[in-house]
Amino acid sequence: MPPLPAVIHGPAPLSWYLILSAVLFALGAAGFLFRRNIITVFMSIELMLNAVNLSFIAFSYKLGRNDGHIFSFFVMVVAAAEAAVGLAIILTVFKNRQTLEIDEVSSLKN
Amino acid sequence: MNFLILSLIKAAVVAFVLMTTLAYLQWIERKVIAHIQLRVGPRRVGPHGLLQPLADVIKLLTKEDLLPSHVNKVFYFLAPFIAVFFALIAISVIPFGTEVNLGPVHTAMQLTDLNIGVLFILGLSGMGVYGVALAGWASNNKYALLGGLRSSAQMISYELPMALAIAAPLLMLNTLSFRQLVEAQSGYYLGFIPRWTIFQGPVPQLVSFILFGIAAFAETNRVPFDLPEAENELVAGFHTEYSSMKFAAFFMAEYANMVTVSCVATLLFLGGWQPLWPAQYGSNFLPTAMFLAGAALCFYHGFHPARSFDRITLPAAGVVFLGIAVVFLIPPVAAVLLPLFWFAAKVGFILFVYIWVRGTLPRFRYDQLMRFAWTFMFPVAVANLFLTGLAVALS
Amino acid sequence: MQLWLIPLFPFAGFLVNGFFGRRMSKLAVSLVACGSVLLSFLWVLKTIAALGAPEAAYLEHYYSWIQSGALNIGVDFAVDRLTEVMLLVVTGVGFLIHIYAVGYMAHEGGYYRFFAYFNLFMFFMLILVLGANFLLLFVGWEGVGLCSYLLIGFYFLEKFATDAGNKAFIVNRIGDFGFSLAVFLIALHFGSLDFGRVFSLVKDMPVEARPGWITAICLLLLVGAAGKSAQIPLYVWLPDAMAGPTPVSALIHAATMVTAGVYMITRSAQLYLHSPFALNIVAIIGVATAFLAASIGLVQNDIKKVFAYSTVSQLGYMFLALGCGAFSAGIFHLMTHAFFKALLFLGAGSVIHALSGEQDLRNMGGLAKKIPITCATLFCAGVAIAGVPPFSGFHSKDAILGAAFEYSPWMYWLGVVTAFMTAFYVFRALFLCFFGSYRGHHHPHESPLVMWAPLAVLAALSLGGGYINVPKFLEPMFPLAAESGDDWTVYVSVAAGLGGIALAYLFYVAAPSVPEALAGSLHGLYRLIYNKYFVDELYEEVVVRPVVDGSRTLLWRGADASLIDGAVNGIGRLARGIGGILKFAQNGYIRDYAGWVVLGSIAVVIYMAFHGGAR
Amino acid sequence: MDSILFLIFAAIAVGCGLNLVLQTHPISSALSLVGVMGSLAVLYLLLGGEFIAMAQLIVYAGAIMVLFIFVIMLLNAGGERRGRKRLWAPWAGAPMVAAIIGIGAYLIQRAAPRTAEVTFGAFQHGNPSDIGTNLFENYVLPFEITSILILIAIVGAIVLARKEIE
Repeated sequence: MPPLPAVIHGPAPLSWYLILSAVLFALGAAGFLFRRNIITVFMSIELMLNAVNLSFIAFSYKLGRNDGHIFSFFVMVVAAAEAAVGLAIILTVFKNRQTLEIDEVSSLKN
Repeated sequence: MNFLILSLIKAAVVAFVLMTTLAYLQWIERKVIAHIQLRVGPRRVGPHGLLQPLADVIKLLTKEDLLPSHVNKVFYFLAPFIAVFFALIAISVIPFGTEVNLGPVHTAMQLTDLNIGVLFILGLSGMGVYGVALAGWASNNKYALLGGLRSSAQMISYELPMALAIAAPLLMLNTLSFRQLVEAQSGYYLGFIPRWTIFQGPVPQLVSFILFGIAAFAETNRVPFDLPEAENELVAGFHTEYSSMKFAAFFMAEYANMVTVSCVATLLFLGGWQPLWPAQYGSNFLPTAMFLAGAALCFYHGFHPARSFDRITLPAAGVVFLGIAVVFLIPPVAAVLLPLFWFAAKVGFILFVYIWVRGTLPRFRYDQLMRFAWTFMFPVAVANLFLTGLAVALS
Repeated sequence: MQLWLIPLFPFAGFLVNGFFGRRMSKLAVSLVACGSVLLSFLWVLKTIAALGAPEAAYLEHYYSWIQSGALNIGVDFAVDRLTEVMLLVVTGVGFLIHIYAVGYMAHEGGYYRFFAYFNLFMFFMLILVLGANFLLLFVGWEGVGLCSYLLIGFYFLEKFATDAGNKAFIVNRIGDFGFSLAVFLIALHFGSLDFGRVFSLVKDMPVEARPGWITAICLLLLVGAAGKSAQIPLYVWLPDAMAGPTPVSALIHAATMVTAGVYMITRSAQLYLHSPFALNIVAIIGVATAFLAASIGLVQNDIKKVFAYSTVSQLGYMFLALGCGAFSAGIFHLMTHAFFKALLFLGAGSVIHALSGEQDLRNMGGLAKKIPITCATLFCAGVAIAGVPPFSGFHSKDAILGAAFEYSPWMYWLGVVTAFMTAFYVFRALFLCFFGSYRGHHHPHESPLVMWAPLAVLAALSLGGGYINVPKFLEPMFPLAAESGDDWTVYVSVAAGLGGIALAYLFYVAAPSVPEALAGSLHGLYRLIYNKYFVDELYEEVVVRPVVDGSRTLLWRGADASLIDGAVNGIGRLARGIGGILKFAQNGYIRDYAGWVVLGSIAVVIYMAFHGGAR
Repeated sequence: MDSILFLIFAAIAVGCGLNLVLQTHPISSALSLVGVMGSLAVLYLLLGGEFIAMAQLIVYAGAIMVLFIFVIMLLNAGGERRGRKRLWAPWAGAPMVAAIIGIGAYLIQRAAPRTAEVTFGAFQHGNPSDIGTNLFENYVLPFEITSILILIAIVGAIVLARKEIE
């Protein structure tokens, strides 16, 4: 690692972006594991998607081509579709069971 | 650093002008509505109530800032700031005129010329919802909540037609930077029909202009789409629980949004600062003529005063007008002022339409609002976009 | 140039009529349908005006469709002289028939459905004509086949109509199978499907180099063409196809679609020129079909059936021309035939319309006074098809027969006999229909303007169309065959045509008793011909029955029931067994599932870290 | 300069992400997610992705998250209660997440070349015209398919949301 001031002033290493994306992804996974509110879980999925987008963009910077941008564009589109359907499902679940606790929606069992 | 200083100066100027505009816009609105309703409107504070905005500001500043006990503190405080922030920051990409070169300084009449300015505006208008929605939610009050819900649904719904309506002229002019947009609209057909987007071939964008106007009304929560703050249904909608400066913040945000949207409409459809008819037919002398007329009017009324103090005020105003009229004749200054004048004139016209509509139209019912957005505006916008695309592809 | 606009207009019409037609007024539907075809006709005119008579094909590339290795198939349209002729015929005649259909279908149910299919057909036909490679040609080919199926079975409440539709579809499948095999072979041997590339490659081969696979390709293409253009042995579907509404018979089964085979063979002329054997087969099939179908046509009593067999026989003529190497003559006859055969069918339709549905010649007669315009136009078509100079049929048929004589005299003589029979049965039908006394019990009425206006136009075309010198126009692509020095061949064929007319007059106007007597004396032959040589029955016995039985016993009971079902059930049982074990991991809590996922991802990451590619 | 900006916004992003996970009330999580998205948009700008940054603002922050907040407000869902279920995942969660971060960071540090550095304005292909060109020349089919996907999603959402519970 070069001395600190240089780090602060110079351009940021690409690896920082990738690490940030890894951290965000891990945070999303953690949210998925820890939170019990369906909506929050859903949002942590979005967080993971965002993290992946970041690494897409970073890599396409590295490669000098904008295909990564297009992938993340598609990710956004899919996320939009997913949000529409998912929120509709959440609405129906809430109508049916008056709860957003993810553990109480466990009729998959048996 | 020179750039930094320049930008700071410009920001200060823009902020000052914008704030005054907002304050006086509200005065103008009250006046116009009053005259539509055959009233007089504010006229106690200052001549013709010209100092009314100042008084309002002082009142709002000095009022007690109530903090209801049942609100969610953080978001309750955050909401007005979000609203104002996104309302004001949008102005930073709006160009008001051509480049100015005053001696050593060469700069654009614009804080920054993003090459994705239009997208930037769209994004901000999308973020603006949060202020309203949060305010509604954080107030922890059913009227406010309903207001917030309505506004978020309404804004999402009208984003689409607005974006599609914006896309059509972009398709023709093929750029996303406001400055280039305006430059692409310069020139005249047959020497006198301006090549603004609403007249320009292959597809004159009148339809999308109207669509954009309607969607803009909805985006800014103005009559007839002001359901989020419908007085007679939801006390004051999302800002029911707000008082004094926070209330003023929402108020300011609404007016700032109006101004921004009007500017965008002007830049996208009305050719920005391009004059209505070419200079060789004397469009440059229009402002002078107008101010001269104003001065003449002032002098006339000044010498046949209705009230005693008009004998002083009106001639004074007349002198000011004369001065402005003269200023518009000095070439170097005029070069700067004329574009500003045309831009301001168009924006002012749109703002006047805002007020006019408010004075005229009733409010939509909520289901009508949604049906209108999804079953009328959206298909029309898509069809218009499709036609434009086809025409551009063929030409 | 925007060639893509040409097929786009009918497609838009199809979409509009197909989706909203049910709610639209009949006027709106017909405006959309005819308007779209008119637009594409005008655009064709504009295109041709812009291109003039191109020496090389003008090509437009839109989208690269399939890229696999060396093979690169794009969506591109091309226009050369041949395409120009085809475009004019398709859109022009198509437009006229659309207008006619407005009047003819006025009282039918499913009005919008009919026009939606019609427009869709135009779309696919234009794709077929414009496509610049075999795959696009095949797309259009299948598309028109589909539309033909839909339109033959238009009156889907009648059993015979749906049966006819199925018959057409299945018989065409055989042909299409051959065609697709041919396409595969071409892709295999040339590594491309673009006309330009393939044909230039073939051109570069020395003429004496005649590899067997070219013959194979040609024969397979011929199978396809025979299926689509109703040649022996696959012609059986066309007569039944008359179950559809008459405009369909006119547009699809006379003017345009059935000529697709001729177009396709002409298009791949370069290939055929390298396989004289295949050319010979084409000629034989053509002349045989011409003769056979004409002979069947002699005795049919259903007016549309007569014209249907006439179509088959005329297509035979075209194939004869192609087989003799006179491709331009074939296209020439394709055009004139489009004129007069469309006219014949439309006229027949107008007669049927006048008699409100009566199709049997024996119940007609004496209609000349009742429906004069139809009568006049039909006789124009008659003289045209009979090859009476100087009308259109004469020129094209003369070109074909001349080429045939150069190729082999006996084919020429067969052609002459066919010409004689053609003239005979056409005029037999006309005389039975218009002369003598009315034997029916309806009240004939002349058709409305929208119906007889197209008739008039087509009549003019089929009279004067022969002076459009297509062979000259196509010369740069297909060099003209050497004119046969002695022109007695021409006199003979003309004499045959006139003789046929005269005989028909003698039989059915002068001495109406003769035909019955003749049929009585030659009873066996008459029955044989009247029952179309029992070809349908033959196919039933030889092809259909074995296939049905085989599939019932072998495929269904044997393969399907025991083998496939057994496998499926086995897999199912296996899955259930495994699931029984795995189900203990299923506690129904999403977050635990997520936990498993995360664990798995960690495992992957660790693997990457130690033996992964990330170095 | 770049690294200062990066550090600032990375800090904001991580902070908001933590907040998302730690807050019990969905609306706080939603807002912190918006924060993450905003800062990510800025990082995209640093990486030269102008169009994608704006799309992030418009689509994600402007539309999707508003939808979330709308639903949260509509259901007026409160914070979480204590869970009664005994699951293994939450307990194993923290170490697993730590593992992901650690190994990921290690991998990246090892794989990414030291020299690769991000300077603002070095990447020039992120403007709308380039994206559009690439999208409509090489990615037409995926694009159309996503449009179909969106259509299906709309229909599905409507069907689900309209379903009446009796």
